[in-house]
Amino acid sequence: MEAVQSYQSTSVELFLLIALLLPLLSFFISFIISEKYSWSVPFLATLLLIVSLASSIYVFFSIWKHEPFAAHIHWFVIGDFHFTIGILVNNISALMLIVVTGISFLVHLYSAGYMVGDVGIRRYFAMLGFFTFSMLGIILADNLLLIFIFWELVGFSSYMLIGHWKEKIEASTAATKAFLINRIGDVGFLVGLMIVWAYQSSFNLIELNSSTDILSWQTAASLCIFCGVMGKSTQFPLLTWLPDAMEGPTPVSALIHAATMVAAGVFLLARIHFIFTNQALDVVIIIGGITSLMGALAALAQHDIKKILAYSTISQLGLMVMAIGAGAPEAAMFHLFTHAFFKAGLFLAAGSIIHSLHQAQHHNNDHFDVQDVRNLGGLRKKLPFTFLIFILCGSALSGLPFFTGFLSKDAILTALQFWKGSEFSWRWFMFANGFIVSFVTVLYTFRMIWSVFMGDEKKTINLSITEPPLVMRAPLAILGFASLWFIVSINPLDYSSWLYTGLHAGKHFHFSLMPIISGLWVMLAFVTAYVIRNKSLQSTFLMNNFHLDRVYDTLIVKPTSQLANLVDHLDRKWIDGFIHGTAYGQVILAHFTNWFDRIVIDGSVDGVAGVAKGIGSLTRSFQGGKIQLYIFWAIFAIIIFLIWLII
Amino acid sequence: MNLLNFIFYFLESVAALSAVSMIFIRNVFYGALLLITCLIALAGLYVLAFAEFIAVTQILIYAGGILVVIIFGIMLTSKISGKPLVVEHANLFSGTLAGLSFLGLLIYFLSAQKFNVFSTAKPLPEASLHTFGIELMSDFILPFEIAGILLLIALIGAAVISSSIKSKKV
Amino acid sequence: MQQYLISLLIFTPLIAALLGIFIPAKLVPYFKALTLFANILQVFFLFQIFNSYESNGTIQLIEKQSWITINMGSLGILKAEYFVGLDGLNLPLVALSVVVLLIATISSWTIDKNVKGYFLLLLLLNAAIIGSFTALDFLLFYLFFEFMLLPMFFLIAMWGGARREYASIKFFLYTLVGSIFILIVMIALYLSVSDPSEPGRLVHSFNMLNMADSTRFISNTILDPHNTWMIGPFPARYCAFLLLFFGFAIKLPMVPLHTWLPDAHVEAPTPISVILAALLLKIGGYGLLRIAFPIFPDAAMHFSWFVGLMGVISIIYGGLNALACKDLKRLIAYSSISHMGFVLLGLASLTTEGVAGSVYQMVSHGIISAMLFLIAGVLYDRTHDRTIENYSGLSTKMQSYTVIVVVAFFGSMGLPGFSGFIAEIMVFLGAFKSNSVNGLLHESLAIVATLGLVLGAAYYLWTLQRMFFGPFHLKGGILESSIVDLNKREYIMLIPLVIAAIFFGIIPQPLMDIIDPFAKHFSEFVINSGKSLTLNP
Amino acid sequence: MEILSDKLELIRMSISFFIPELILSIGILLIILIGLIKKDNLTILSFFSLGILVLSLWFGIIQIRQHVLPINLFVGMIRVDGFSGYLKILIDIGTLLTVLMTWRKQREQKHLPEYYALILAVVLGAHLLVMSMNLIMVFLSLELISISSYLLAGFSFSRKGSEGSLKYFLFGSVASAVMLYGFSLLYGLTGSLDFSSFMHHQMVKDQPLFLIGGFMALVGFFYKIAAAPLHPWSPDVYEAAPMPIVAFFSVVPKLAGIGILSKFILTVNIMGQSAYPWQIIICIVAILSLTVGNFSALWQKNVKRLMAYSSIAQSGFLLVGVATFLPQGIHYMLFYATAYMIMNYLVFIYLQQFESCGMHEISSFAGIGRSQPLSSLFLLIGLVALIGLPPTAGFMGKFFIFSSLWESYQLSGQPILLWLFIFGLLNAVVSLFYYLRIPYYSFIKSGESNIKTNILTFENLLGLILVIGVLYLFFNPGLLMGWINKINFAL
Amino acid sequence: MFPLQHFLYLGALLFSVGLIIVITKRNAIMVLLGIELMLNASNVNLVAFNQLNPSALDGQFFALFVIIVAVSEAAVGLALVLRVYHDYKTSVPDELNELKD
Repeated sequence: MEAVQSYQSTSVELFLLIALLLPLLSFFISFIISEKYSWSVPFLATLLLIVSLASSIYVFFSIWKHEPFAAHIHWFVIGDFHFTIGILVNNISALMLIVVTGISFLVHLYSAGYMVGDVGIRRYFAMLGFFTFSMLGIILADNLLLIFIFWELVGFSSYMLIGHWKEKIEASTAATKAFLINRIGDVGFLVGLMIVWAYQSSFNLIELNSSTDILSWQTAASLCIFCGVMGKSTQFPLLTWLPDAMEGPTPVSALIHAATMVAAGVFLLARIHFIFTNQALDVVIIIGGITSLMGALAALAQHDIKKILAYSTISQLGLMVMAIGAGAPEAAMFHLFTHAFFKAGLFLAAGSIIHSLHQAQHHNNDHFDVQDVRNLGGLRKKLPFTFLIFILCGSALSGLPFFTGFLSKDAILTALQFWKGSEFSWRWFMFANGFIVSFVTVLYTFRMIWSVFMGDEKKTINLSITEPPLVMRAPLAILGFASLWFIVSINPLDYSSWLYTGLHAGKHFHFSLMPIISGLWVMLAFVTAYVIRNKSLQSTFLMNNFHLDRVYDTLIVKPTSQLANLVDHLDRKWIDGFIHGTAYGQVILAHFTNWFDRIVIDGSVDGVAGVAKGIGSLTRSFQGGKIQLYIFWAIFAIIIFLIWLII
Repeated sequence: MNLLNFIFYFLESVAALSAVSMIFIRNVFYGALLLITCLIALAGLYVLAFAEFIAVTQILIYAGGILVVIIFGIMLTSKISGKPLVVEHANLFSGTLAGLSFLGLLIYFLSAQKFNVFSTAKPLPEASLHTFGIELMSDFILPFEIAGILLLIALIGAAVISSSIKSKKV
Repeated sequence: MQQYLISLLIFTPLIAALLGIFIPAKLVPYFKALTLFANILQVFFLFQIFNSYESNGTIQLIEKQSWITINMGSLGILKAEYFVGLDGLNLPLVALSVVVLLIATISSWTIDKNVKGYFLLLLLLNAAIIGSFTALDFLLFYLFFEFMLLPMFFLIAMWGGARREYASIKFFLYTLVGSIFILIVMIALYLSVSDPSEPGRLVHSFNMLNMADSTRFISNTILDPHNTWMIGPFPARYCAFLLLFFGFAIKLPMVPLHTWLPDAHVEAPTPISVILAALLLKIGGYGLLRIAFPIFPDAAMHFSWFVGLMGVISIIYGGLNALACKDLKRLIAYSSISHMGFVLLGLASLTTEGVAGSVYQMVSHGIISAMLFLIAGVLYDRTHDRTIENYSGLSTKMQSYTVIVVVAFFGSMGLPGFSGFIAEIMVFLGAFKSNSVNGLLHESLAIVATLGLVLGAAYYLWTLQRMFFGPFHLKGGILESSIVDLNKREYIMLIPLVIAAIFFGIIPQPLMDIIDPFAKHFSEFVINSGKSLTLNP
Repeated sequence: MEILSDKLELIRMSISFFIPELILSIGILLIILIGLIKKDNLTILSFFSLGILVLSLWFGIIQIRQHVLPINLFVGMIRVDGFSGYLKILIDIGTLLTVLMTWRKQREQKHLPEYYALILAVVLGAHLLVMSMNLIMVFLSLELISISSYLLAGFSFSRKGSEGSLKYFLFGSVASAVMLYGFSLLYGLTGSLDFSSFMHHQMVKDQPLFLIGGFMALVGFFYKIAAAPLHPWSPDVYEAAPMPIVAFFSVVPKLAGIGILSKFILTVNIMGQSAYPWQIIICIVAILSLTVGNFSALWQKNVKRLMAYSSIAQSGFLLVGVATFLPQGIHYMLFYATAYMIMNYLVFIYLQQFESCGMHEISSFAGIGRSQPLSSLFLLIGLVALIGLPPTAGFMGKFFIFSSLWESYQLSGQPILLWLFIFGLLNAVVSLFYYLRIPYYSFIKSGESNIKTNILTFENLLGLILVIGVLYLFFNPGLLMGWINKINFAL
Repeated sequence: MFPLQHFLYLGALLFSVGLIIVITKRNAIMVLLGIELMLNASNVNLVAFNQLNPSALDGQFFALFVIIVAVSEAAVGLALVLRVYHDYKTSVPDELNELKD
């Protein structure tokens, strides 16, 4: 991070506060507004978000490539320590500010159409506003404690939004799972905070950054904080909640579970990159690598359109984390930026498919799972606009040249290339992993688009499907547009553009062959995908995929594993199983402690009572009503006394 | 002295034997008679211990008073039920254990004990009764009076207790 | 009035109770009004207290009247005083008490059985609670401390649920054992210290501040720190500290001395559960902070690892148990155990953050647990069933209620923005830092304790999921018509608590201002005098 | 015979310090006479015995106010001092309350004149016992108490009454025979019946027979205060006796016994120079009494038996005061004795009231908390005081006693004192179980009770006074302790 | 003067025998007799010990009062036995067990 100098800039401060607080205001308004006026909520919320977005843009332009902005106020004091609330805006956070408010605005707009008629619409928009606020909080906060606070709050809003359709049991289960797994990560984050506090007595990022020498606690602290990132950014092994989180409304998936919240982990890693030691970074990149590969492979085997996207998100996040681990936070942030748009676009487009199909189903009283790609096909005629967006964003995701994804992926691959060094080591696997992932990405993206839009119509053939309304199409259009290369770089083959230089002011690594190699690689993947498509049509695609996954599984995750299963299965059976297992274990343990409580502790209390009664029955057993025995016992006691006293 | 010694040991063994045999007899009436024997022997011992007044009182009150009452009691309590006067033993083991251990304990320590003689002055037999009277009315006036009240209370109490029997019978 | 504010606070309910005796039992509304009036008066006095209180780490608004003075001949003079005062430790707790008691009174509005007895006992309990928080004389404290038992016993036993008798006896038994432990130490203590108030004479006073001054111990008494009196193989001061610790830990309650709590909570009527959780448990923590630690700083330092360990065990164990609970109130009761473990952990760290977090946690838990029990009570009032499994999808029928439940649950699991978060994070920071600052607690304690957060999330979310989400249906013969949303009275009870929980979560400064001087002084005092006593025995 | 005339002069002078006892003696005679003459006028009898007790109390108070220094009376047979004077006052007050309790059901009490005469005889014996300085006097007054008590125990004139009476008699006789044997040994060893002179016989202090004699003598006192292991008579006797008598037994003979016990134990201890662990004996007996009393009471269903065990346990607490072997401990013991008397009578007054409604078993108390709230409340206060919870005199009493015990431990370092300390205090927890069973039934269990509610009864008035006493002694123990502290407890 | 110890042994014997009788005999009157024996044991002691200090008659007086007390006890005891006999038709102490725990 750059040397930071705080200065007073009232306008920046003002607009920052507007950008930050308007979503909160939206939360309150949506929450308070009465049932009768609930129709006004989408408008009000969207309006507020526009203003917020506008302020963000203003802030972005005042900050971008300028001095960072910092300000803080006292929060509370304990002993000699001051806890502060503060804002620190540098290039990274300014960029994120745009991403968050921008996508949030688009999602608000989209939701106005998507969620129309939902009974919980006020709650929905309230939580969207609250989420945006919390997310902005993470981005702007100048100290770790504050980041942690907002970190948890986004978890909370994510919980509320995943469980928005609370009558659906799957939704509430998924929400619980999401929050719990996040909490596990957050606990790690908390431990990290404790370590930082114990050794530095400060949470302020600027102060933490000011000590230059690498300290021993940093590895532990950074790894602990990375645990938080694992939870939020769905890194291995805490990645299972995200596919389930797709039970939430699709715009929510777009905003939270694709574009912003899950990327918050990556953002945090970039923001506190200075804490990470080399050892810690090694762990980070390994985790990232595993995650990206697993996500990509799992995505191949999915049938649910949203789950494919979810696994894809996991995979992409893994890539970003790898970039961080490779010491290139700027590459990670770059990919984060591009990914946010194209993935949000994909989700929203998927949402519009679902929306349209649902409406059509509603007309025809037909019921099948509209999210299952096996039920879909040939929709390109009925939903041409959506198809277009899918193509645009999907290409970006696949990393085809002339799309943003290509540039950002290049940046990451380049970073990996430099990071791996010239000597062969384990690092090379990571580098290879990057390529494999990008290869697989193409496969599943292509498969998804193909099976949804190409071929013949299947169950949808009798439905009269129409494109979604304008409020939904507009955001799609914007996002599709934002997937094109010129948004981030004029030169479609060179990522080091205005954005990248803003993220990283120093000298850029360049490996001039990389765009070409990666372009060719992607094309190869594309061809492969196309070839495999035929096989898939012959319904052996899935089986092939199984074999493929098995190979990767034996190569990377568990060489000794004889259980050849899908990564999907691996995911479910092992990790979910593990988490379930621990959950069951916990429940069993809980039951055990409960039993222990009742039997042993209560029992011992009752036992004490029993002993008391026992003593009582002993002492009263001399009280049988026979006077001569009384006398005998008394005399006996006297004799015992006397003998004891004298001897 | 020889004769006196003989009398002393004779009386002592009479007292001891009659007492011990009280344990073994099974007839209450005999028990009462044995007690009388024992008490009379004790009275004799008291004489030998220069306590003539106590000896006399012992014979008068115990032999003449208490035991008559007790015998009456025996008669009364056996008459109604018509049962023989046989007395069973209960708690034989525990009772014997308690008594014998007490006995052992006491004998052991009594024999080990050296008692101090506090004054060597011999009592004057002829003045004894006189002194007794005077002391009773001076030093021991309070116990004397209290003993009177005690007897009164016992009398009244016994009367009330037994009168209630009558009243119930009627 | 200024100098009698605390007395007014204590005696208002007593006077009200006295008046209440003469009101015929038939006039039911009068008792409610009387109690409410007393509570409102207390709130008024509380405001006055805040007006005249200055946060500077000293004890203020002191009232001191001689109470018992007995010449004990060669043993000196026994002197007990009516000695009350407020500092950063007990002012927040007193304020909490006044508010919670007011809410408990409102919550008691539905009591219809033997109203006179109920409200009179409630008033007595009120006075006893405020009294034990303000007393600075050990004997006075003990008086109030024990005086809480009987009203509480009867309130549980007469107005409680099905197994109320068992629960009340258990409550009484446990707490009495604890208070006997305290009594044992109290007797030993007052005979070991001398009060300088009357020079030239040996005065044994119960002044707690005096007891905390190690120079006041009479030389060669058993508890004299400069004397190494052993009881068996243990130093006498350690034994005394442990007795005090266990005495208060029962009240706290600490695992494994906690089993009275779930039973008492489950069986007690709602207002009583509220008081029990929000206030009575705090007296345990208060006792540790006020009595056990300052008076035996050397032993406190020696055993702080143990205290911390027990805190962590409570946190984890309570959480695990809550996970297995089928009864809503029982679940909340176990969560209380878990949360009170944080008090122990923070206290054991003896760092400013830890201690401040500890006190903050007491206040925060007071607010949140009151809310939780009121919530359980709301449901119980409607259906007379608290079995979690018998409900599903309540959120569709009781929307406002669900909102409050979500707020309370998330508040209780320590979500940022609620008071519990501030408290818990302070405790964690303090506990973790302890090793590097004073070497008392190992870092692993704090780390293990964080599992409590996960557990907390687990049981609350699971409960939410089971009871409030999913499709609406009921089991166990609950009538659907009984499921209605909150009424006005319930809003009045709940909303202030919600606001308080959020306010203290976002703006901790006002409360921290009061607590901080105390926490700083406390941790320094215990560490310094503990060290000096251990170094020169 | 100058010596004799001196003695007579002394005796004559003694009379003026003997007024309370004289009044009692004359009262006994007069009441028998009145009983003969006016058999049917029961109220006069009650009034008369009340009058006698009030007079005795009055003179007792005058005595204690006038004579601070101990005076030996009747040639050293008894001694008037503050300690005995104080106990005498307690005894008189206790008896007064007994008479008041009897008054309420005098119609049901047969043989009322004899009944009062016997009560007064017990009081006389108790007075003499606490003043005794001579083994003869101890024996006689103890027997006076005992024999009267045997008779009183049977005054319900029922089957159970006679059974209890006989059992009491048999047990008591054996105990007093053992005590007497102990006396005889002590006499033999010291050559003196005046037990305050024991401490001049330094040579006996380490002789085993002295220990045997002393302990056997103590047996008689333990029996009198119903301390374990000499307690088994008391539940049976209490169950059999009429309620006022039970109350009376649990206070008056006990106070007298503990009075003589504390005098006696300090003399056999010979100012701490005795080679034998007298302190430990008392401690063990205290522990035993607490255990037996409290734990056995857990099982009881009958109210009177419950109170019998309670009184055994309370003897244990009184013994704790003695076990300190400190003057202050004795003072605190007196305080506790006062508190004990008040709270015990408070309980018994109401037990009698409820007994007259046919409640003998604890379970029959169910529901009376509703029908008779005030009485139940007062009963509750009494029981709470017996447990020793604040804010009652019972707490203060225990608190003081255990304070002095701690001090004693601090001085001597005897571990048994510490055990007694902890064990004694924890016994309160056990006692909680059974003491609270009555209020538990009356308030918490619902039951049928169709007793009419009447607040303005004589019992409630009396109860109110005692409740005030119980509370006052908590809130201002200084007043009473001030009086007690003026007592110079020295032999 | 006869050996003091012999008196004392006799006293101890009487005491123990009295005790045995009290505990073992299943007849109230017999028990009473045992009690009398125990009292007399003390009397023997008292009289014997009085020989150690013949100038004072303390022991003898004590013995005298013991006899008086014994009389009262016997009277009361017999009255009680009669009463119990009347109520229970038995004079076996063991058979009186209406009063027990």
